[in-house]
Amino acid sequence: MKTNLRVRIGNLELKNPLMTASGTSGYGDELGDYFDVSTLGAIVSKSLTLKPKIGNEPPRVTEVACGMLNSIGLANIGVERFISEKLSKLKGSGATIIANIAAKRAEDYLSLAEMLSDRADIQGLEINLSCPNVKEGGIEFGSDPKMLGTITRLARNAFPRTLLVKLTPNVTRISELAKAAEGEGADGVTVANTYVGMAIDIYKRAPKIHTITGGLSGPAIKPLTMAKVYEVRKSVNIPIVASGGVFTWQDVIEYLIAGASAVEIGTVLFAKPNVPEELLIGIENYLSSSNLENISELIASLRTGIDRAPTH
Amino acid sequence: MKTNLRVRIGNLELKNPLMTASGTSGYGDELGDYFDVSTLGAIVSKSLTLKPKIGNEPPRVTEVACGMLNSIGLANIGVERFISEKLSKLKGSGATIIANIAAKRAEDYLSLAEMLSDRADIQGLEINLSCPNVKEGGIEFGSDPKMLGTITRLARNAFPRTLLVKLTPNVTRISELAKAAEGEGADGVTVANTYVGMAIDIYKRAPKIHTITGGLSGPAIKPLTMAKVYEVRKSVNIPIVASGGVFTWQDVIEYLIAGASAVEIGTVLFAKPNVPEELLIGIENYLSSSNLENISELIASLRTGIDRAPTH
Amino acid sequence: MPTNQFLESASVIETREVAAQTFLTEFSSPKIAAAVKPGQFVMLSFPNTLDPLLPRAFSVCETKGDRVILFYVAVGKGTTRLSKMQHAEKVVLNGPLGTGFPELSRGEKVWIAVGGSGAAVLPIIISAANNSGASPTAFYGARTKNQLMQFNHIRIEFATDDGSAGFHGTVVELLKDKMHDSRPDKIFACGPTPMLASVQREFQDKIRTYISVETPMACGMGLCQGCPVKRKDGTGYYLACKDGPVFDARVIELAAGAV
Amino acid sequence: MPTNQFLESASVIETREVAAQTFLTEFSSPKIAAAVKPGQFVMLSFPNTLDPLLPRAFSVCETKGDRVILFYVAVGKGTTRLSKMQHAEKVVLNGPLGTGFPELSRGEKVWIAVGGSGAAVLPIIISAANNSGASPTAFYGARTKNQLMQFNHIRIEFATDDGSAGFHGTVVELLKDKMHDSRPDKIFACGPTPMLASVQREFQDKIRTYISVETPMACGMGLCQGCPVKRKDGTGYYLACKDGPVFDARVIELAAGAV
Ligand SMILES: Cc1cc2nc3c(=O)[nH]c(=O)nc-3n(C[C@H](O)[C@H](O)[C@H](O)COP(=O)(O)OP(=O)(O)OC[C@H]3O[C@@H](n4cnc5c(N)ncnc54)[C@H](O)[C@@H]3O)c2cc1C
Ligand SMILES: Cc1cc2nc3c(=O)[nH]c(=O)nc-3n(C[C@H](O)[C@H](O)[C@H](O)COP(=O)(O)OP(=O)(O)OC[C@H]3O[C@@H](n4cnc5c(N)ncnc54)[C@H](O)[C@@H]3O)c2cc1C
Ligand SMILES: Cc1cc2nc3c(=O)[nH]c(=O)nc-3n(C[C@H](O)[C@H](O)[C@H](O)COP(=O)(O)O)c2cc1C
Ligand SMILES: Cc1cc2nc3c(=O)[nH]c(=O)nc-3n(C[C@H](O)[C@H](O)[C@H](O)COP(=O)(O)O)c2cc1C
Ligand code: FES
Ligand code: FES
Repeated sequence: MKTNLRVRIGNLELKNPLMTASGTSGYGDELGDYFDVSTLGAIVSKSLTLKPKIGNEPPRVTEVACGMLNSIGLANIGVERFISEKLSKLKGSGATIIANIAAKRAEDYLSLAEMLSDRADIQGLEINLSCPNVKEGGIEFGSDPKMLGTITRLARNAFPRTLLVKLTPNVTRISELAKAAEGEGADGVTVANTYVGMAIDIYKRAPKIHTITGGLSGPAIKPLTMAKVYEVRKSVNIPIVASGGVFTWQDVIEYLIAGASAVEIGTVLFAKPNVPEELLIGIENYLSSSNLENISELIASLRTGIDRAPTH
Repeated sequence: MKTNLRVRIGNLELKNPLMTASGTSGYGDELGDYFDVSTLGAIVSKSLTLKPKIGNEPPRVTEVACGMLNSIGLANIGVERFISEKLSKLKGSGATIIANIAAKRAEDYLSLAEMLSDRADIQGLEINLSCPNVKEGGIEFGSDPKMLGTITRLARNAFPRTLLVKLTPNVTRISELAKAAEGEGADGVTVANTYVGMAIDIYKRAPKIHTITGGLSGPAIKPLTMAKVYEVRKSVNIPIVASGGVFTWQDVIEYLIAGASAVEIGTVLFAKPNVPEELLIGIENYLSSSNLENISELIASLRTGIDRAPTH
Repeated sequence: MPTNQFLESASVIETREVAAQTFLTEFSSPKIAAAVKPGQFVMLSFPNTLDPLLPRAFSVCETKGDRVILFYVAVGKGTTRLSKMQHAEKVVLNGPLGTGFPELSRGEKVWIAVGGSGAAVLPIIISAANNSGASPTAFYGARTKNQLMQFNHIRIEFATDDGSAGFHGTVVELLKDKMHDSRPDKIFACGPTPMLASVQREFQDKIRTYISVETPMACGMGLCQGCPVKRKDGTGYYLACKDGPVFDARVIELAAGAV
Repeated sequence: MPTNQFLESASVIETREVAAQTFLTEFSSPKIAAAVKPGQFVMLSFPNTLDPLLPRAFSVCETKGDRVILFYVAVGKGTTRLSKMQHAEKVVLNGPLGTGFPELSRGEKVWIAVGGSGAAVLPIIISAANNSGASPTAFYGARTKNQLMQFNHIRIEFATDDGSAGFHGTVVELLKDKMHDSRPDKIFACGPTPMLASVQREFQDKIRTYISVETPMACGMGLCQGCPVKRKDGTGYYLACKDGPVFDARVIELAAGAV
């Protein structure tokens, strides 16, 4: 049986639901050494800022149980060098490209969206409002539905193609953020960025990450983000891109069932840069052995059956 | 070198910072088969309600990466049977006893606190406002500083000995809850309960936990709760009891450095019911090899040195 | 406090594949070996790793002197890992746990029906039954022949869904078939939930029937309240790990395909 | 796209303990063995477990035909686990990665100073140096004798802090001592950060000095930006995994005990 893996987010049709997660695949250059990046649904760039950023002081990464903490500080080459140095090579590899942007002022999001709107080879824009590492450019915008709405509107007006808003999970009710994004015209929401976490070197009695706290990613966060995808699915109608702890094809299927239309893979690439190959095979096998021709039949197909509210 | 492990929370002096976490050691009966429970700082009971509760339908537990989800639904024998059937046996074992209580109405917290205040062998009360499984009795009270304050005040007026308020981590800013508890006279805050999580059986396309979402515990949450302990430490002056993912003595030390005065151990007991023995040895060895005579020197001793805020 | 539960660091003696994806592992675990009764189980955990995190439940299959033998089907990461453990590697065993099958008395006729990983309980029941002078008969069902295993010295009547070995049909059909000629005093059953439900339905009103249930467990010792089994009288739940895993078939309601 | 980086499932041939807590493991890993240059590294990950989760960085110590040999000190869970792996068990190696030591030309005199796990790079540098007709001398420092290992066929001058073997003092003091008699064209150094800092301080202005740094790494291949090394010119950071791990000592600032 031939299965159809195509999914649509706004006007963009992805050949399959696998995307890379921003900041975990650079600008796509290196992954080409390990597999054919044109087989992905899309590649999402490292968060781009107006000016290049050198990023935070080391240490920037540390391993914790089933996850890692990072505080990169948005180190990136800036939007201009991305366009001039990286884009055409990436395009040449056949990849579908989504640019992720971050800024510390609302008007900078607008400038970034405008600069990228001219480049038709940038098929989507993902707004990072949720990076927990960078005070003003991250958590502050992303945890306030109003600010999030404002920036979504600015980007929406400037960028004609697919617009994703990436949400922070470090809030009481993520669905309120999702509704704000939907209300201002986002084509989809990415659920979610990393969780604020911390680890201490008990011999130095010092934080293991220079900025004291960092963002937790990896399998540890999968159940948390799964619950958030499910929460958001019940409150908005636009597609959800899930991001958090995908390591196996089973994880991809789990997110689709919970309500995601596509899935970003991040931390797993560090250990298995060619993982998309095995994920795609796994997804296809699962669909055919479940007699599903179309991946859309799987999306949000959770059977909750009877009323499962607590009984007390 | 003889080290002093004593810590104080309100008027209660614990012989060391190790407590069991509510709901992970029953009423203390079973643990006695594996080690001497009088060696613990304290035993915290399963959450007690006014009437017995049968709890949620199965499945109630499932394993996830470095953690587990549970949705027990506060199954417990009720406060009266706890007092009549369990208390004297527990007391006989030499344990220091803290009763954990939960309810779905504010006035029930008051009744529970009153019933337990008469029993001097209950040396502390921990208020569970944060169980994510039970709609009204859990997350609703616990995520609203006002409701939390009201209940803290009721319990404070009724219960003369040590009063702990256990916070939910499923909020944007846990320190606001901690401040509310402190403001109404809590002797300490427990940081924190479990995180809302979800897992799906991809073959049945059904939730792995009957109530769809459950509470995530275990090592997966340790970096998250560590960051919250650190956040709370900066905003209140009362002692913090850390609860989340402690598996090794290193984890205990890490929480103390981050700012906790005591630490609850939960999920680890399922795999290693005698783990307190090795934790105590590890803590003592660490202290003596660090030339610390008194465990209080360790508490909140994180060296953050230079300004570690993100650089841009 | 006197206790008959132990937390033992047990070293692997050997592992053998005995049927499709099915293994026997022998451990040195003297305290548990001495104390365990038929139908009781151990919680097995892997030291020095967080993956898997929680202990896994296994019925004790057999004891030999100081040794505890487990019989299991490699279905997930714990059992797969176990099946690859080499001589002298260590696990931690917590047990014996739970309430097992009732003791048998001299002359009592017991039929033991097992399926899948439930076959684990056969050897230990048979040897206890023989010791007490009872008269056990073993029935063992599977989908197909290569999932079955022959335990040493035990006469077993097999049943396969596809007829590739023994009786052509389910183990419950085999029991019903045998009932035409004779009738046991008790039935013990251990296996997948649908099989247990069928045993319960067919025999609970006629013969004293005991079934050993499997529910997800986090602790195995009553700490977590994670293993409820519905009481038939509607008053709530038993705990599989303390009140069970073996129950009189008349007192519980099996989950309707829910787990 | 042509590539000279490979992701290979590599099976363990054997592991030997060669000094205190120090091991050599030999893998079958033909593609990496054929491509690796001195100072380059591999990222090693354990399949089928989430603990450890991230790959670990190891300099390639030596190659023998199809084989890649790693030399490491068991300091944490990854290295401890590796040290217990048995013949035929598999890991995944990603490499060769990074920018290694510069190629040497005929007749060039190079002094190689190593300490701790940095000794890993000795054999591969020496054999490349010999192949190109350069003239290498090896210096190896440790706190005490039982932390040192003797690599086959390599003449090494040892230094120990406690004087229990070779020169009594640090490897840097030993180098300074030797400088009275002779002077190399280049210095290569690999070891703990304080040792590298001392090498940098003493020699960077006199001799072309190359140091191989260790920073925490998540990916090892430029994906994560997790491995910054401060540029001396104040314009930001290099990435240890792509621009390094080997750097001209003059261009970087070593973390002041921060890591
Ligand atoms: C009292 C008791 C005794 C048991 N005795 C045996 C025995 O003797 N031999 C044997 O092979 N198995 C036995 N089991 C089942 C065994 O515990 C599970 O198969 C085992 O936990 C699976 O672990 P895993 O890591 O390999 O699988 P996982 O990776 O954890 O899961 C694999 C699959 O098994 C399911 N599963 C996990 N745990 C359980 C569980 N406790 N019950 C039912 N399904 C589960 C999961 O949902 C999943 O579908 C027993 C279970 C109980 C409760
Ligand atoms: C380019 C490079 C080459 C290396 N080559 C070798 C080698 O040939 N032989 C060898 O023995 N080691 C080498 N290392 C160091 C090695 O990667 C770490 O010792 C290893 O990651 C520790 O893993 P673990 O799981 O055993 O320790 P963990 O449990 O992860 O940590 C143990 C301790 O080591 C520290 N640590 C962890 N990772 C690193 C790291 N990357 N750098 C410094 N400290 C770390 C931790 O903070 C902790 O204190 C190299 C590192 C790099 C970056
Ligand atoms: C090292 C690292 C760098 C990251 N950088 C960014 C970033 O620049 N912009 C962004 O939106 N998300 C960033 N993220 C978050 C990831 O895109 C992803 O949402 C998150 O890691 C959860 O997915 P995972 O568990 O699959 O890694 C980063 C994550 C990691 C681990
Ligand atoms: C099975 C289970 C039951 C729990 N029941 C309760 C409870 O009744 N009351 C409560 O306040 N917390 C309860 N908790 C939360 C724990 O007390 C603890 O705060 C949490 O599990 C985090 O710690 P851990 O990671 O060490 O388990 C429960 C946790 C588990 C795993
Ligand atoms: S498994 Fe924990 S109470 Fe039964
Ligand atoms: S380790 Fe990831 S970029 Fe260097």
